[in-house]
Amino acid sequence: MIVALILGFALLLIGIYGMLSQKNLIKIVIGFSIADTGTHIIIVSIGYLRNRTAPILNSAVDISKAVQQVVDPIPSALVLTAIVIGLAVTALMLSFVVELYKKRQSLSIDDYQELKW
Amino acid sequence: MISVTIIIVLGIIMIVAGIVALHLKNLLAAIITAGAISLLASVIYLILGSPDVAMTEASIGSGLTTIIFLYALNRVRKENKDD
Amino acid sequence: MIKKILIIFAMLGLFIVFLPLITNFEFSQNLSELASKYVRGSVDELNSQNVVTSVIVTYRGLDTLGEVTVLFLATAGIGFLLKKKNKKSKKRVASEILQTASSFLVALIVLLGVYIFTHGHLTPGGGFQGGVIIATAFLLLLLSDVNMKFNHTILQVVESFSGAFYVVIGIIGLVLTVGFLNSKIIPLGEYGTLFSAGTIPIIYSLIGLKVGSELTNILDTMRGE
Amino acid sequence: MVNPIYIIILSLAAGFLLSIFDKSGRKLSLIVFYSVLTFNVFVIADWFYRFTVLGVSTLTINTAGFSAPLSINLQLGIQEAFVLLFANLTGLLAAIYLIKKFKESNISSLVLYLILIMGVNGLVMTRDLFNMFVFLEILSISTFALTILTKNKKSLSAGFKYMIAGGVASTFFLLGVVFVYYFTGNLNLDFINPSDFTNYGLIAIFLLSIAVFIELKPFPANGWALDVYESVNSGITSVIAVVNSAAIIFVFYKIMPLLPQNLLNIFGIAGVVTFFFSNLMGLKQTNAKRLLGYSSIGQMGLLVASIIYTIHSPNKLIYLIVGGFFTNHLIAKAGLFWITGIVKKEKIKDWGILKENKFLLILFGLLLFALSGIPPFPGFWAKWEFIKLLVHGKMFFVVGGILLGSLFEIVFLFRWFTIAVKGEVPSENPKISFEFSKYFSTTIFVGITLTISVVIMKYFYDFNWFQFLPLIAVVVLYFLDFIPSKIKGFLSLIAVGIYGYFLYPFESNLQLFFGIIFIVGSAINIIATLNRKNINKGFYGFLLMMIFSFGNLLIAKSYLEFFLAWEFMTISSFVLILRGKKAQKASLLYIIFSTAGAYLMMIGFSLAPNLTSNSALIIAISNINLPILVTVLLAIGFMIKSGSLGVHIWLPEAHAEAESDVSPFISAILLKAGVFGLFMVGISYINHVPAFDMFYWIGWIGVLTAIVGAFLASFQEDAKRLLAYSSMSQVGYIVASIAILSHLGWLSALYLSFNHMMFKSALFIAIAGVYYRTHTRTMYEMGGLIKKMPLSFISVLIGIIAVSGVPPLSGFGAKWLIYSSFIERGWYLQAGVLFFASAVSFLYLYRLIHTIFLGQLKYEHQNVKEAPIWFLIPQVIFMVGIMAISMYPNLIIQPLNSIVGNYFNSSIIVDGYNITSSLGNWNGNMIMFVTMGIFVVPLIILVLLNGRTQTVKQFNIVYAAERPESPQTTHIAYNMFAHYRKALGGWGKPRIWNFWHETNEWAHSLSGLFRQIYTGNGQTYILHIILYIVVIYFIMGV
Amino acid sequence: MDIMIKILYAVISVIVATVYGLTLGGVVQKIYARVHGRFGPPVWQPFIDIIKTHGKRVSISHGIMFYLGPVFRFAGGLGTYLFIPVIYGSVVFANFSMAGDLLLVMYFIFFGQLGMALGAGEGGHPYSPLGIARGLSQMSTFELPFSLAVIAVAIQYDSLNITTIVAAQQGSILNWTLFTNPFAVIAAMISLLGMNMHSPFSLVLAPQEIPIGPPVEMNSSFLAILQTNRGLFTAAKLVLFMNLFFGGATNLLIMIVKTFFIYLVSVIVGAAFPRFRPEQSFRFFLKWPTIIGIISIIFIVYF
Repeated sequence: MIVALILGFALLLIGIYGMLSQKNLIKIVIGFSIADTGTHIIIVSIGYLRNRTAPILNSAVDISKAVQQVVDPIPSALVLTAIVIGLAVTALMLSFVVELYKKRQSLSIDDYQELKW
Repeated sequence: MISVTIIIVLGIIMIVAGIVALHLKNLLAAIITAGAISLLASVIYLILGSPDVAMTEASIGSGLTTIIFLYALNRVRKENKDD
Repeated sequence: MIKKILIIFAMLGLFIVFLPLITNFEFSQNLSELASKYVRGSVDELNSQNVVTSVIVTYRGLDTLGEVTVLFLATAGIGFLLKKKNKKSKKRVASEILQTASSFLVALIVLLGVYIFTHGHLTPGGGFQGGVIIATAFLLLLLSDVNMKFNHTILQVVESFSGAFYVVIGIIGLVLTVGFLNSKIIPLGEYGTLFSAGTIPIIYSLIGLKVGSELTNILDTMRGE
Repeated sequence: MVNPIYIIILSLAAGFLLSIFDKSGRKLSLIVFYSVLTFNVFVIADWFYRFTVLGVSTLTINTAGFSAPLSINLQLGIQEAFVLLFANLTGLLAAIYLIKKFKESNISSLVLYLILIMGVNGLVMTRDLFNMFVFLEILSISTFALTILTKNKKSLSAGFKYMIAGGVASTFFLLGVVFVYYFTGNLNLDFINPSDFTNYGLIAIFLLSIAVFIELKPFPANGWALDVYESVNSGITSVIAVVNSAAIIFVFYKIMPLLPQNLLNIFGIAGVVTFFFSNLMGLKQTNAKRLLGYSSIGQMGLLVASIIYTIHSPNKLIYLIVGGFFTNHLIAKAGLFWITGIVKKEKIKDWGILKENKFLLILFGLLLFALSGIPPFPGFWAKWEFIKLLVHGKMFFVVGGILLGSLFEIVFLFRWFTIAVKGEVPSENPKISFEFSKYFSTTIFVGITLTISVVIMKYFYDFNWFQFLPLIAVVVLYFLDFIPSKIKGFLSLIAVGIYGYFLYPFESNLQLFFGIIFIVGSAINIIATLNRKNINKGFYGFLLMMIFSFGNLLIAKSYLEFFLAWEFMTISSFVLILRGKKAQKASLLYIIFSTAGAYLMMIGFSLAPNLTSNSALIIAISNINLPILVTVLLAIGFMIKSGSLGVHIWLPEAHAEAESDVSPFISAILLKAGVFGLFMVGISYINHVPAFDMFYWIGWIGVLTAIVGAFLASFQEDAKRLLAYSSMSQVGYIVASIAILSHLGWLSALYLSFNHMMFKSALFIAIAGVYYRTHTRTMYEMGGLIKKMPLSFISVLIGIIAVSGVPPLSGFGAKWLIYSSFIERGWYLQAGVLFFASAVSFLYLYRLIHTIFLGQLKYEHQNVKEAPIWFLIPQVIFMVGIMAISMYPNLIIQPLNSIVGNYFNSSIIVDGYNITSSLGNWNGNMIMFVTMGIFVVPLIILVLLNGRTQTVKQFNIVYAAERPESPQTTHIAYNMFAHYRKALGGWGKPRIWNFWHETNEWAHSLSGLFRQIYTGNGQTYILHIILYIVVIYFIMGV
Repeated sequence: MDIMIKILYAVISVIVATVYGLTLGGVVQKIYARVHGRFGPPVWQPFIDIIKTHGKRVSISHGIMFYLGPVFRFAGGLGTYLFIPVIYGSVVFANFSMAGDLLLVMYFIFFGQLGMALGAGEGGHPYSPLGIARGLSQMSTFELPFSLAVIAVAIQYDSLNITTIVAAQQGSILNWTLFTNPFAVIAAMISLLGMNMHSPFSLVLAPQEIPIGPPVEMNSSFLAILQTNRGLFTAAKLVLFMNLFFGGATNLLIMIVKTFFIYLVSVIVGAAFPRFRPEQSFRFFLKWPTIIGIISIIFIVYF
């Protein structure tokens, strides 16, 4: 499903663009999250095979021919992990944002440049 | 073919939503919009034959993440109000 | 200004990097050899309907253990970062109806969560999804009662022991010298039923509990006081 | 034998349960925590032992009851075990270091830390790409969270930058992983066939590798890392810099087989670029931890480059190079970060505090030396072999980048070191608090690095104890340091004697000759050091180290042995110079120039053909046809050491600022090491004369050194500085004479070397005595001391007569030989310039003796006494030596004639005391007697005729218009040759000094310019990363 | 016995040279006076001076080095002279020239200067070091052209042995270095002006600036020795120049004639030019004579 792939890359680029262009810390995290979603869509679409069903071998699928009937389970498995990890990272980032805001009362990334050179 | 059309429609909505989310001044709205992207993504996963992923994305990607975002925003605002 | 131009360059560049991946993309017609083995093995060796679950819990069990760990780390990290403040906030009382309704709902939602993670090997979903749903239940409680306090000890015990048991199940495999996280250490059961697929349902249940408690913890911490 | 997967299991279980344990008290959780970390170390150590000693084969661990690629498998081989051993050990020691923090802090910190270490173990062992991603995330998230172990604004913002950078990198890694799966249908490294990546399939591998590479902090996409290093708690920083980096570099190593060659090349260059630029930017850094950050990033670049460029080498070499860089960087960096945590001074300029704490200073010094790649530390061997490898591969740009980068590193590291040793103690918080745990970890690491050094020397190179001797000397004397200085001095004297005895049977007389200069000269000079009072910690250790390395130079049998001795010599002399009161800048200059020279020599030796015989290098080299490039490089290296014009600016500083009894060693003996080296180059050169007559130019440099040195000496106000420039000038003569490459020329060079050793030792010791009594080196502050220190005066008198070349003393012999050889060779203009230099030398010689000993005695010196006996003894010995060879020049000319006869046909005829060259003759003995006669006769006449002479007191100046009041106004000494300087006009400008000064300024400006890219803005850092990825992609050009 | 005869000859040689040198000084004083339009002192005035100064009642020493300074100085003069073969072919005037070559002589010149400088230094008078500083500086500058000239000579005759050099110039006046290597001679003669410290290079003794210069504190016998030396040393230098550049001498008369004219050159120049400032003097020597010296070497090597 090439459309999904394109969509995934588009979201990835939008997310990265958001990270690069937005000054607001929360928006940067939003950008990261969008990019993450994009990546996940890319992964899932890689695993897709035309006209096949989900890799759940219940009565709807002929078990002996399952290999010809289901989509690739591996990307799905990977994405599952990736989503959870994405959540973890996003949550941690947000807690950093909260703490940063506590210290300086600003959400602009430009205000956190005391370390340089 | 139907699925492709759905994906295209959803995709366009998602991309627009993505751009909008980044440009909204209102953070609350931005977070909700970003959450919507995830929600739509889970529909796409369903179409792509990955119900597991769809469930996960719906619950974690759009649900929990959005809530955490909102909590974070809430804390920031509270911090602001306190001072 | 220079930065803007550079950003545009960067984006253009990335676009060019990715472009060949899209333009040359071809969907394969058949499953890869590895995937085929998984599909077959899920039925033949693990007795699990949901291939994704088989892959996640057994074949790539180490990943999943890591995944749980990541979530655990995030919980710990957030807890470490956002230390509780003992500041009293303005009390806001939610309506009684909402509170009662939510208590009722919580039980239902938790039940749903449990269903999802125990049936991970049969239907879509599993420990993570179930865990999230459990956490949602507690979220409901948090939302309905702002002053709600969780018993952290219980949360912690659930979290810790579910994690530890997960590891212990893994070790059993090692002790029986069939390999870490082997799910065939108990009988595989009858295909398509709840008690099948070896330790997969057990592990998924533990994951569900762990994830549920962890996420609840995260939510509680993020909510702040 | 414990399955290493238990490391993961146990850490996880403990991690999960730790918060429960904590309910019953922190003690229990701490016990669990440290036990698990210790368990990890032991498991891996056990495996490492099995792999290395017992030769057990690589262990593969399958999970889930399936074998790879179906399930994820782990692998533990010798490489994994090596990396993990150090990672776990560092993890444990860092945890011990942080024990106080862990006691106080939230339990989460322990959990995070434990799982971080687990993540590293998993990351290193796993063979599955996606599993790698998971472990990478475990590692990253725990690290992110731990960055705020000490929570402040800085660490928070650094942590955030780190997170978003890490997030971007892992996104790319993930993309890479899935596309690898897409192209190969596999995720297991062992089952991925690199040839599956056709054309755009390479993008998958590109994404994968670039993500790992970004994690390795390449320049310029590494601003986030620097911020982390600067702001995060030292204990955690050490983990990030060392443990994390070790794991990630190993990931890179694991995926390397997948990478196409051109990408590898790009990464190799990028590594070198990183190394170069981070060290360049380190130049301007004033924050200690950020400085270490720069160094750390640089070292990672070097490590990457070394992995890439050694890939096709034999295993042993890879272990030595990569392993050497790896352990060196790891240990030194961790230790240094820990020390920054102990010292708690952000700014480098406040590090003078360290000298209050000798033990910590030693640790600091050792780690710093290790980091700078100084022998015997592993980095040295790695660098030596690596440069050799690169040179053989003709990768000269890479070599240049690495060595220049190393030089920058030397500059800032040693600047730091000199500040620590000599800097001012900051007024606030002038005490370093003591925490046993912190010291413990650091000490263990220093111990380990020393052990590894010994292992390398013993097992990789098979050096014998003689080569170890300089080190042994330091160690032994370190343990004897409680003994009073005098006794140590005597012991050292005995030690040098025994050393000389064992050294003695030389293979050639040239070695014997230099042996006498090095060993006997040193021994006599040691007598002067016996004047030291109290304990003098460390002095004799490094003195012996220096003397033994001189000796080892003579008997070195290979390039490496020679270079090793050379480096030992440099280091020991550096430390000795640094002991001087204000020697901070001087020693820094010295080490910078020496290192630059050493690097040139390193390249030179790498390019040199293999030795064919098993003789000492100085002999073996005669059969070796050194390419012209090698000759040039080696010659420059040696000329830097001998202070030739252009690279001499270290020389006056070092001589002047060293302690006054150290200066004679530097001038009289250390400079001769360079001379010895030049002889070595010359010996090869004369047997294999190349097309390009390089020694002609060396000759000119020597000549110009002589004249410029003489002029510079004439304009000094500081006695030791004057003598230093005089040494420079004299060594210029020697260098020029060597460059003649004729019998007479080498004869003169050797003769003058010997002479110079004697008279310059005597002069420096005499000045040392004067300084000891008057506490000043500024000559115009002295005067009239002849009445107070007559013996010193005589010594200086004889010394300056010998220097000036006035007959009848031995100096004339040198002059005679030199001019004869120059004219004979046809170097007429050079001879003219030398004549001029020789005439100018009278200026400074007279100035020296006049302003100190003659003229008006200062009031404050009315009560000074003669120099102490310990200063007088060596002077007397040298006086006797000078007089002996003046009167009986055959004593020295005969043996020298036979030495040089080995290389050239003799061109002089020695008949009795008469020495005849093709141009003229010289009869030292007769001159002596005639001179004595014509001196004594008028003296007797005068005494007889002038019996009524009365000696008057000071200020009774008969023919002055007024009776002078103060010695200050009467003693003409300040700026004595002002009119000469005026006459020289524009020629008198310190152009060379200016040149180096400008070079320095430029380097620092560049440093300042480049580091502007680190704006501190996290977003900019992300932009850097993205642009870096794009640029590398385009360079790779799929 | 051989050595005793040698010493005897040396003593004779020295006495002759000293007397000649002092007389020459007197003559030059006379010439100076006449040029200036005065009558001038008698030519034997130097001898009178020596005796007079020696006879001074007060003799003051500032220390051992001060005491030895004049001795050094005189020994330097003696040595310089004694290492030069004065008259070609003469046994009496061969001195100790077999002990060394031209280089020895050149370096022995420094012996006396250094010793004198040391003695004067101990005197403690500010003029002494001032004068010495000037003297040493100037010496270093005129040594450069002189050494270039010497090198040119050494190249020309392929020897540094003075006797050999003289021998090579025998036969015809055209064999003199003056004609075979004129540039070297010019350079050396300019150097000689500096060596003799006549105006315009009289920096050291510079009467109006630092009266007398280094020997300012020297009195009685010390001064007498210095005055004696002045005669001997002048003679030595002139003989050296004569040997190197003007064909040497085969008998005493030729020597006297030649050296007189050599000396006259510097005297005439001295009478004609006022004194340089120190830096002018240094710069002068480092410029023209040096260039000429280099030309002389190029000339002799390539032509």
